[in-house]
Amino acid sequence: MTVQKRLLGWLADAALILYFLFALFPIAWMVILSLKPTNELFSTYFSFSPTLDGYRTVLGDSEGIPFVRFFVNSLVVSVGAVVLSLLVGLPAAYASARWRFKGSENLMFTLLSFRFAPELTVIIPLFVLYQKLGLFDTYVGMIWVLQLVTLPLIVWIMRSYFADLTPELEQAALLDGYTRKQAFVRVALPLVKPGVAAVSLLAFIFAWNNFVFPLILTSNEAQTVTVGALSFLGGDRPKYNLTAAAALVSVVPPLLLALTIQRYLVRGLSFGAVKS
Amino acid sequence: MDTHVHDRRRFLALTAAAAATPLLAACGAGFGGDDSKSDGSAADDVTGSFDWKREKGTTVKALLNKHPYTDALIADLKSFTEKTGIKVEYDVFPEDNYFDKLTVDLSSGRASYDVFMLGAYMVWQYGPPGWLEDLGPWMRNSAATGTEWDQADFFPNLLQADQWSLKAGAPLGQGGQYALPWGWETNVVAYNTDVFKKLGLKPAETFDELREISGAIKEKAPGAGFDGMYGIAVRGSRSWATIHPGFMTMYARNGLKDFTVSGGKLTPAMNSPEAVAFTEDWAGMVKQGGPPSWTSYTWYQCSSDLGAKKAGMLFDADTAAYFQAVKGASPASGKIAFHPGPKGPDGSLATNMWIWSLGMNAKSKKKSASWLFLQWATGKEHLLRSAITHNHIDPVRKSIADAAAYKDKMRHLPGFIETFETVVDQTKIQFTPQAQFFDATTSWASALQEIYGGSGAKSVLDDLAGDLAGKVG
Amino acid sequence: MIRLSGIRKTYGKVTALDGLELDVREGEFFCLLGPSGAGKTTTLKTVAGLENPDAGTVTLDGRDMRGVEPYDRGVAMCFESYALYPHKSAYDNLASPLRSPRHRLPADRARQRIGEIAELLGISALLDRPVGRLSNGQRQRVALGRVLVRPARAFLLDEPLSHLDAKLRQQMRAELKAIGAVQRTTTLYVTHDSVEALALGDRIGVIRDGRIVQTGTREEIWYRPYDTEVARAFGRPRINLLPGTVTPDSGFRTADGKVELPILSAAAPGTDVLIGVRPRDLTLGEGPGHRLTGTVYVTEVLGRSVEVTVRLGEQHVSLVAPRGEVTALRPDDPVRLSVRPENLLLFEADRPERPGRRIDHE
Amino acid sequence: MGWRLALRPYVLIVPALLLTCGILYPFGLGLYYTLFDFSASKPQPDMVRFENYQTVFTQEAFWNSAWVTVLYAVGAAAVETVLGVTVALLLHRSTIVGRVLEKILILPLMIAPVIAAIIWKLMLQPSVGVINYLLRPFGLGGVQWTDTPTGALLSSIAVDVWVYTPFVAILALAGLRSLPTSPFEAAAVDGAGWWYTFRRLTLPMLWPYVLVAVIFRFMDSLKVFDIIYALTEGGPGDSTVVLQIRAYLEAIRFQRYSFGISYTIVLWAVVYLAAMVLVKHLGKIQRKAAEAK
Repeated sequence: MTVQKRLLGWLADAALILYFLFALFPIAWMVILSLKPTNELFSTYFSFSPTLDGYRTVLGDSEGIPFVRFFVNSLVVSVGAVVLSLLVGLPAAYASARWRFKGSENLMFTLLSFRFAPELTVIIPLFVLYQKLGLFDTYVGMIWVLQLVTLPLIVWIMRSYFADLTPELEQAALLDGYTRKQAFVRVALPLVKPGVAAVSLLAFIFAWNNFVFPLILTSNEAQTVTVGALSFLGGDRPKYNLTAAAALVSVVPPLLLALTIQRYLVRGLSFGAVKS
Repeated sequence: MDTHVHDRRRFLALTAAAAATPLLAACGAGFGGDDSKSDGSAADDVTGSFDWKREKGTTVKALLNKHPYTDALIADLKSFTEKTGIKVEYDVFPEDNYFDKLTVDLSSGRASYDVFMLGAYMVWQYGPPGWLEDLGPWMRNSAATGTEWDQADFFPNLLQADQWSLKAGAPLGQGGQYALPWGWETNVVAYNTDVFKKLGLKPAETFDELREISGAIKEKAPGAGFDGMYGIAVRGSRSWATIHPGFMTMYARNGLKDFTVSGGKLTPAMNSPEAVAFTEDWAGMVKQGGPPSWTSYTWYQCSSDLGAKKAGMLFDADTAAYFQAVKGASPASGKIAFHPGPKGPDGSLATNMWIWSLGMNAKSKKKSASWLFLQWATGKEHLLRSAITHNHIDPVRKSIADAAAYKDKMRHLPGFIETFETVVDQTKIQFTPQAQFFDATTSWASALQEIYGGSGAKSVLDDLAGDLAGKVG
Repeated sequence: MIRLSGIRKTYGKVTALDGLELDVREGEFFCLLGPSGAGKTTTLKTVAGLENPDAGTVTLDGRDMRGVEPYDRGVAMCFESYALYPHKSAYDNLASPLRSPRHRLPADRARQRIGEIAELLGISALLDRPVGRLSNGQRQRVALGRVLVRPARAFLLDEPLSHLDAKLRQQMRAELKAIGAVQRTTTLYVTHDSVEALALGDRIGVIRDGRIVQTGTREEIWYRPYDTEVARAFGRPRINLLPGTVTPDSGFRTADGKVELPILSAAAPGTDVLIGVRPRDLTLGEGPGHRLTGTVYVTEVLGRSVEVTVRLGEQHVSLVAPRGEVTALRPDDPVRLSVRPENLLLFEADRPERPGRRIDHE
Repeated sequence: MGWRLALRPYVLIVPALLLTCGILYPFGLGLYYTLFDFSASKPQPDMVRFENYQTVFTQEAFWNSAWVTVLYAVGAAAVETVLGVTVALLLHRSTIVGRVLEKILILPLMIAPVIAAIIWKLMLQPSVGVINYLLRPFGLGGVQWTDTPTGALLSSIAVDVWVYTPFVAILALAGLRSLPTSPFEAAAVDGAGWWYTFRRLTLPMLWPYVLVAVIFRFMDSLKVFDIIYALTEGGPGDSTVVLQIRAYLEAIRFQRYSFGISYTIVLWAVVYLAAMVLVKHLGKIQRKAAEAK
């Protein structure tokens, strides 16, 4: 390796570190905020008397905000939304990738366009509807509305995934004597596993972080962490330390999920995301 | 709808057919005039002698904003349930989004919440569509209201602030009582005593002095050991909430009006020559002595800057300063004093205010129980307890403002009680009531930002007035 | 027995099969030969039920297969891509049919059966490997094994040898033909390689543009090709085709008059024709039949024999001669050639829309 | 039995369709609302047909918002694309540093955008924010990040970039990892320079992957709400009032429901059209990339 090349390598690493400074600094700052007592929030920058009180307050459901319940709600609602989208979206993605049936292109595109529809279009009608149907502030209601977030993503990406998978594998299974359903479950599905894992993670994160839907469509029963974390800002003083602590606590599930499927994440998106 | 419209609708066949029912239901139930006004108040159904236990076993749902008053209320709910046998279920939402939540909820015409917190300005928005229960009949019905509630004990201007005849431009204090004052904030100047002492300053008595002092602090304080300190913190974000505290107070003290009313017609007055001059001065004050990045300033930034010793003064709600001033709350604790703020040219201390009020959903099916709750929450017993053991300050009741225990509690804050007592009688809603309040004040805030950014005050305010004339008039 | 009649299949604007007729007899090894894009794979998949024809009928053993699912047709297919399950081991790939509801065997019998097949194909040592770690040849054997491991009414083999190197291909060709099951079972074998077709096929079908052009034994195809394309498809070096016209005395003459040959076929004088002669039917030097003279253009050694290209006027012809006979030849040396009249094939001249058809003997 | 075969894809897609209808229904309802003058001050709405849309299109505010929205979306998508691809390229070298950092690449995506914006707002507050504090030694302690129209827009884009660059980077990295190696080996043998390899090989083959990310990001930032709402609320002046903010103010804060929803419908139409164009383009690019391989 020439000196010049090595130097370039270092430069590249330095550039990378620079980006990650930008990417990680706010998170580091959130950690610092979360460890600060409320009265030192603005008085100092890096020297303070660290305390876990912030976390205690958040997890101890004091301040009148049942954050632990919101946390459980978020889990139920996000997992539920992703699972439902997978159950419904995988067959749809598969069908539209395997059969060029009438209107499939338009159908898929319309489905995708929901992903990009402004939430405000539906929020008022949906509120009225939910009140009528008794879905307001329920898990079912949230899981339903989060389909707007998760379903198009899953269908769109998984569809390209299935399209990239040669149909001959399932055809081989058919000739081996398996039914179409068995061919899908035993052959196609295991092969797209990395894609399913990666896209589920993304869908989970987007569902988990959604703000407007839970804000308007839930109250105490089904409220989620994002709205919950913001609640700490109100009151006598803006308690950024509690908001930061709550936000960091709510990063834990997606983070754990991401670490579990780390080995699939990049690979999983590698051929899925492309073909339209 | 006529047949022509029907034809027109056919092309929408699918959505329309599916959609029609809920929409009409929503309109009918949410905004229908006929069902709410037909025959008197539900308060008339309450007869006999007053009884706290009348609605035993009922559950009332409350929507609450995250606030110290709320904390005090929640802490005391047990005693309400003990007293009445009524259970209270509540949802608490963050302040930034509280009114979005409430607005959507009320507009749906559903009674998901029986009672909720609101400000006096919200009465102007929620009242006309008929979402708010007129509490007058309840207050006047001795079978529904116990004598100890003592209506006369409220500061009259507060009670009046929640009364309105639902007609744009009609003065407050007439018509229905659409909410009850519960806790409030008057807008005054709080200042850092350290920096005032060090620089030899005295609280401003006129607006010119205020501007001068603001500039002086920003210029001199950083050199005098107050790192990064500027003169005066006032709100500046592009929000209706920017207008009502310091700005509207000073505006009113200068004898200025937002609208002029004649013959039931509202004319925007923010572009009167005097208003233009004042607005220019205000923007100039912010530029010379205000916070950096002022256009992002909400009360979070304003109050935390005062607490962090970055702001020499705060012209905002007295409570915002109070929560930074109490012991151990911030680096500036113990160094914050209160002052009524500059007087107008004619010596006016007209002050604008924010009232956290409690209202009742007109669609509530548990009005009697809800009224008991409102009565208790605005009653002497609870308010005194929460003023003393919690932080329910700026009492809406004279008896509490005068209570020795309360005064003792507030005494350590220099000037707090004096300031309160000075301005309380001149504090009222300084805006002209009208349903487009939020649109008007949001545009107003945007106009302020533009002027601050260097646009000519006259043309910006003329545009604003022109725009609002169409919407409000 | 496989019969396809009037099969049409289009994908959008592309016609894959255009009224295809095909008849594979019971127990026969039938080779379907054609260039890529001719519709070979579509034909196989139509038989297997993986593609539904737009029109026409597929009959297996006399039964109409319309609406019969692939798993109910009882055919086994080896895909050109092998279509091995990449997430499974070689053993599991072989076991896949035997675990299916259709062909299930008890585990011990399945193991025994897989053992036999692996033995037969020489892959016993590879069974535990994931298919990703097998060479192309090994994968091909596994794919074949998956076909053979289960009972089948017919085998459908799609270019199974095409991805193998030449030596392996030759070896596999021999092995394939030797496998008992293949000998007994109706087999439809698709290839683009005429040598493979000639070596393996009991009968050969030539497919082009979604239609069968010619069906026949290898002799029929070789000696009576339907048209110039079929003639060109078989035999390496390729058949020599010389353009010319039919003379009034029923002869053949090239434009420059350097080549004149008698013809046995009836063709109107003046017709533009191509005369075909396979390189191995041209003899160097004096021999029986007609003689031609020319000069050596180039020689190219093909192992024990040599391909000699000879210039006949403006035309070139190739011939194959034993190496010993041509060692002395240098470019531009004059040579004599001879050809037997019965080895001459007469074709219509190629036209833009279709290759020239063979003009039959009288 | 032929019809059963033809029907199969529909059968598989029916659950998704049903669910889509469940989603479609409130959309239809929203669309229907826009034909009325439904607002808090108009309790009994009348059908006004397309009057709301007429008003939208004749308002100067709409065109201002549309312009700001496009600026924001183009800016955010462009920066995220360039930065994301750069980061992916740097990570793709798989140095020790890169391998460690790759594991935490996704972190910013996990912070809810609204919270990210609040934290950024705090960090950018010149009086007590940590960024101005850290920049003080460089003489930049007094920068008022969000105080000018340009500054506010750039700051909002910066937060968007912070949250979503990992999304682009992950997709781009996935793309890089799936590129065939042989063309690169060939180029290396030919002694092609870094820049040539990048321009002629990496970029064309990577582009489809990146474009998917760009489409998602561009579409998503056209309907930005959380970040701007929490950071600038649309100010100063009207400089960051993107369409969704305007729609929010109209529909929820000012309670002109029909009118506010009309804004979102127009926005949706714009996004739909933009997506259609981009997806068509994507198809073309993919075909080209497939040929390149």
